[in-house]
Amino acid sequence: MEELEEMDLKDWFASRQKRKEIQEVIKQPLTTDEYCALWKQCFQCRELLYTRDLRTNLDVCPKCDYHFRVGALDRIEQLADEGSFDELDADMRSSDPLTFFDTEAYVKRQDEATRKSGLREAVLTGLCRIDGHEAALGCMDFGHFGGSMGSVVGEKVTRLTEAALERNSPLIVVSSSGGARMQEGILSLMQMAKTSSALKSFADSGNLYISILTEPTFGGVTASFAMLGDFIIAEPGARIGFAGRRVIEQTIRQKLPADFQTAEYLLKHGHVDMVVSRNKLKETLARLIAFHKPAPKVAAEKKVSGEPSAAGRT
Amino acid sequence: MEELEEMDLKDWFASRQKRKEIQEVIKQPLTTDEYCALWKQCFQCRELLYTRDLRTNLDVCPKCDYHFRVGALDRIEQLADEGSFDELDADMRSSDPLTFFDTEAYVKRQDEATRKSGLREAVLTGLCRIDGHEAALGCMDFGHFGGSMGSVVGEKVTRLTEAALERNSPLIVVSSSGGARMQEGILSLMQMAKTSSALKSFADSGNLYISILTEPTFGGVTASFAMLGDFIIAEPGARIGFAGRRVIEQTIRQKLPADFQTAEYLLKHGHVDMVVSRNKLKETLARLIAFHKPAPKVAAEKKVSGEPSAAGRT
Amino acid sequence: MATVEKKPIPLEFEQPLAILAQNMEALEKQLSDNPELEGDLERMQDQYNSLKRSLYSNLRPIDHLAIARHPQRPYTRDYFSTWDPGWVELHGDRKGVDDGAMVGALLEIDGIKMVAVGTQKGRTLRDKQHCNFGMPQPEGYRKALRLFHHANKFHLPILCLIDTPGAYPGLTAEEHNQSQAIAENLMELAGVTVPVVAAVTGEGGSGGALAIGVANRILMLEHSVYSVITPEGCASILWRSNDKVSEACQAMKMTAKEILQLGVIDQVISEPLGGAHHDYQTAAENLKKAIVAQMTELLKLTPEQVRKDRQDKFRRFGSFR
Amino acid sequence: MATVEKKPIPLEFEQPLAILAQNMEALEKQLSDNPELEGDLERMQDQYNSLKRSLYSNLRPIDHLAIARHPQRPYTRDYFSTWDPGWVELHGDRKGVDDGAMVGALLEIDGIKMVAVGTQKGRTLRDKQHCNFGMPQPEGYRKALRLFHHANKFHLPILCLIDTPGAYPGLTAEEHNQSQAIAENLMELAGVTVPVVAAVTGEGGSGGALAIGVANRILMLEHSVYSVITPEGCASILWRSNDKVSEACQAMKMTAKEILQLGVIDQVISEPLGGAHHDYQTAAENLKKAIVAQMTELLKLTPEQVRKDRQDKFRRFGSFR
Ligand SMILES: [Zn+2]
Ligand SMILES: [Zn+2]
Repeated sequence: MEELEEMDLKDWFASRQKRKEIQEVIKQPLTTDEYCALWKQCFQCRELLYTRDLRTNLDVCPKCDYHFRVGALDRIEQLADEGSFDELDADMRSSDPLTFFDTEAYVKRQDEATRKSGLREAVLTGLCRIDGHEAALGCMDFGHFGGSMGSVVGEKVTRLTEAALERNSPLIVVSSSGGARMQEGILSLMQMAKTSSALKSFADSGNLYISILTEPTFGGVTASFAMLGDFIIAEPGARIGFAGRRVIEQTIRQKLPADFQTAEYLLKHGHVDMVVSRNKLKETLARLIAFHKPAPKVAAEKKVSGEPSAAGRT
Repeated sequence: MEELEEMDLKDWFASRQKRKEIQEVIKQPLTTDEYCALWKQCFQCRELLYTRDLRTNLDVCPKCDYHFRVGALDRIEQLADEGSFDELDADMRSSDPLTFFDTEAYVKRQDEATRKSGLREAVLTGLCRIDGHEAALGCMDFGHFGGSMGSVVGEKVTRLTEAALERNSPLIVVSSSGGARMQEGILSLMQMAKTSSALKSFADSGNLYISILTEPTFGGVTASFAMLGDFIIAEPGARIGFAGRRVIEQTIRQKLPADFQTAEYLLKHGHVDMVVSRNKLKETLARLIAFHKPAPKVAAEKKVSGEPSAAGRT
Repeated sequence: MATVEKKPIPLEFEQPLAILAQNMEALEKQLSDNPELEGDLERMQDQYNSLKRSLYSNLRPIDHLAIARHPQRPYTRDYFSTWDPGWVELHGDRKGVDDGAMVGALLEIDGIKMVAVGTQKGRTLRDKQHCNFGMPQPEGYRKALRLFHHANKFHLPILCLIDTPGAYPGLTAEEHNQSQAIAENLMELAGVTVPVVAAVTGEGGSGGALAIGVANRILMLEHSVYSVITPEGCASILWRSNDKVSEACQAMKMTAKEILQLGVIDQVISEPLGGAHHDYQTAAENLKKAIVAQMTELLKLTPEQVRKDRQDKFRRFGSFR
Repeated sequence: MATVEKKPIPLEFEQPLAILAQNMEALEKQLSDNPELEGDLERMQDQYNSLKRSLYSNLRPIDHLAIARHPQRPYTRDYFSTWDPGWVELHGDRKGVDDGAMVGALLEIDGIKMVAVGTQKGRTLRDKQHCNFGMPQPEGYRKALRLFHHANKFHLPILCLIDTPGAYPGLTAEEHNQSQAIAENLMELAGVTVPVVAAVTGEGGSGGALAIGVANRILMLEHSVYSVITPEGCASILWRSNDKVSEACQAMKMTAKEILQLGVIDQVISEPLGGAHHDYQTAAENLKKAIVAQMTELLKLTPEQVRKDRQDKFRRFGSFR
């Protein structure tokens, strides 16, 4: 996947489409690897699922509704209108401000992460349309470096927020993260403040921000931009929290409830507005965006009275 | 005390002062009634206290710090600089909007309340100075109709708030109330909204409001202006809450903690900024008012830089 | 409509009517065998109709209370789903609790988008427990407050449906500062710059009702009640007796008509004969029309005007000399 | 000062110094009987001084961590009461909790009135439990937020003292939405229009520290530390070992000097030799001078400028290509 770094996102989608078509044409006996690629077992109900069916169902188990993790590219495909996604800051990459080394150098770990995920960083950001509505969309990818937030994730989310503000577009961020990226030390921590500060200006502008929490979202991401949405939506079964389950168990020395930190638990405890199934997510976003859209100018002009702007929108 | 109704507040203070002087001159053997007037037993520690000493100690038991209830007139004397209190709306009285009758007519109960308390209504409001600082001061009196809030209490507190706003004075309200006055029905309830609405405008003006909760403060008063202070101060031992202890015990069918709804319990549960002893109350108010006073003009002019108003006050 | 409409359960004061209806039913069954009974049945029907008319046109305050509390009375969720079958529910105070007694929603009614909150009593036992019998905890009021701020931010008008015995008088409710939750709502709702319309659909119980009732326009359904304290509470304090609830109802002037006369509310919305539980659709339709009409008027005001209109309204309440 | 200053307890890396001091003390006792030992004592004193200098000028990151966590290190209440003996404490989140781990105050320092908050670790065991070892619950952050809004309303500058291992990782802390509490503080503190000065006085632990650290100027005491995760957490995740804490300290660059070099903070405040716990007065005085100087500068800005200054500062943080 080395060449992927030189490819832009649209090429990637195109080539994947091509690969899909080729797969459908060639019918030959399967190798074990191919068999494994074609079938996937549900983590929850253990059902054996045909990979293509699973994809068609947006990576949701049709039997038990288990929501598989979704990468940033697939997520964009699921949410953005076809061909509408225009990526921002595609080339931005981490540097190594601390020349960090644990059992391996940070730069080496970055390369590994890219090889594994096919992505340059743990978030993809861009402008797109959702059911025809313009929107600024950021999607995190847990598959890249555990979705951890370093300088690049912070900067890209901040720039996306600024881009949305500039265009008076709604902002939508799909989070999935293990937390801050330790390898960038204090600079990672500061990304929490940087993104939140940008969101303060965005909130003051009166534009709409919808945060979507997906399996898993923890630490510095939850404790900053992910919890600051005008609406906060969680995917079914997603685990979301500040501290990890094990850390808490070690601290309080008692067992936690089985559903602790699940989306449903959060809903019960008032943290999120709603839990929405993945196959309803796009239409829900579209509905919320439409609901909060200022009335078009023509409607305002149609008003009989010459009084200034109405306090409400019809 | 019938003639009291025709007296204004300053006359009352003056005549009391005279009475005090007379008492000190005449020394004769005491009747039982006189004896009872001279001595009072502490409700908490059972100590027998010399009434005059108790008064000098602001009606706080010198042995166990029990805070006796204080009427509105005494409270004003304790808090306002001598002779500075200028009463507002002294003549305002309840009407009887529902022609309410339970086992007795509301109008009759009003007369009884006045006979008992020597006051026209359950709150006295006015402008005064506190340690030299101008302030708008309202003091409720539990001794009048259980300190209940009807139209007059609501209107007087609202007008006091408006007067404070007009003068950019700090607003101080000492609450003591059993709740809304049932005999004025829905109009009593609306006083909660009326006072809170006035306080919203006051808050927007950036002026300081200090609410003081004293034994006892409950129901509609707690659930409106009494809980809306920039600072909320409670007197030691005062019982403060929304619902009464008995109602709650009947509802949840379990015993409540002994210190439930006391000032100290509220402090522990984060409802109030501080619990302040009565003999520190005036100096605390003065300190808070001084702390939040905008810097005098001269200080601002002394600034070297020609830049507009500083973000902070020195 | 989410709830199946069942045959209305008769209230105590409706017993004569219920007995008559039973008799008529019995008579009807005999009719095929005894056609001569037709005349009797017709007379009974006349008798029934006139009794019904006289009964419902001479309701005592306590009868209104009974209708307002009728277990089949339409609740907030029933209205929301009648008006906008695709309504979006919004949960939670963001700080630890999603109070079932307070429902939050995005609604679109006749093309008007709004943020709506409403107290919810619950229908089944389990449901009732989840909703705490319609008595919000402080967190319920804070959920409403969060949505008021949302509405204000996005210039969406606010609708509040009120049907609650009152704020919950419990241990943790007090610990979590029920008073502050109510007081803050009164203050913040006074200050929003979008139109607020409130409707008492059942019980308007004290500060717990008012906490979502600081509105530009306040409506009451014909048989709903609104009072400073529950009549039971009033009777036990003033009469020191649990038998005097009817007297307390009478004395407090808590019916829609009386409160309109006192100038506190703006409009009484008529209900189907016998009460909203006899015909959800009509009740919902009547209320909807009034809400839409009031909202439409208020939406013509500027943000400053709409806030001033609301604050001026409450500034006037009171009676003194 | 509220706390009595005791003889400093030596840290592990200070053991050679402590042994030398003990020997000197023993020698001193023999001095009256054996005056010829005077020369030995002088030599030992020289040795002690040079060891002390070399020890404290070559501290490893983990040594700074040990000093930052020293049980006798001055805490928030010590600083407040040194700077303003009549400081007024403000309690509570108004919603059910007064978190002992977060202290709120009105302070007047050198004539500058300010609202101050700070994490507090606690000195005695009982005190530590009350303060939850300096780890705030969500309600602690909400208390701070309430005071930030108070400061903003009354145009008072804000001071934040940071000394916390981090936000508390507990069951109810999660239930009450620790993430939201921190996130909201980050957002709201970014937006206030009054000057904000923060100082890390001991441990600056992760998001729990940053939640009161979005300031125009950030100071760190010489031996304090500030990190994205505790070094123990970092070691256990990256090295999968509890023995690698020193390596983690080193790798994360968490000392005041390193963080200054990374451009995240504005000033390192010197401490008395060996650490603030050797001399509270001097530590407090040094910190006070810096705070007053920074506040004085910031108070010259307009509200809009001071907010922009803060937002611009955080906008710049990050390293990418
Ligand atoms: Zn499955
Ligand atoms: Zn006593």
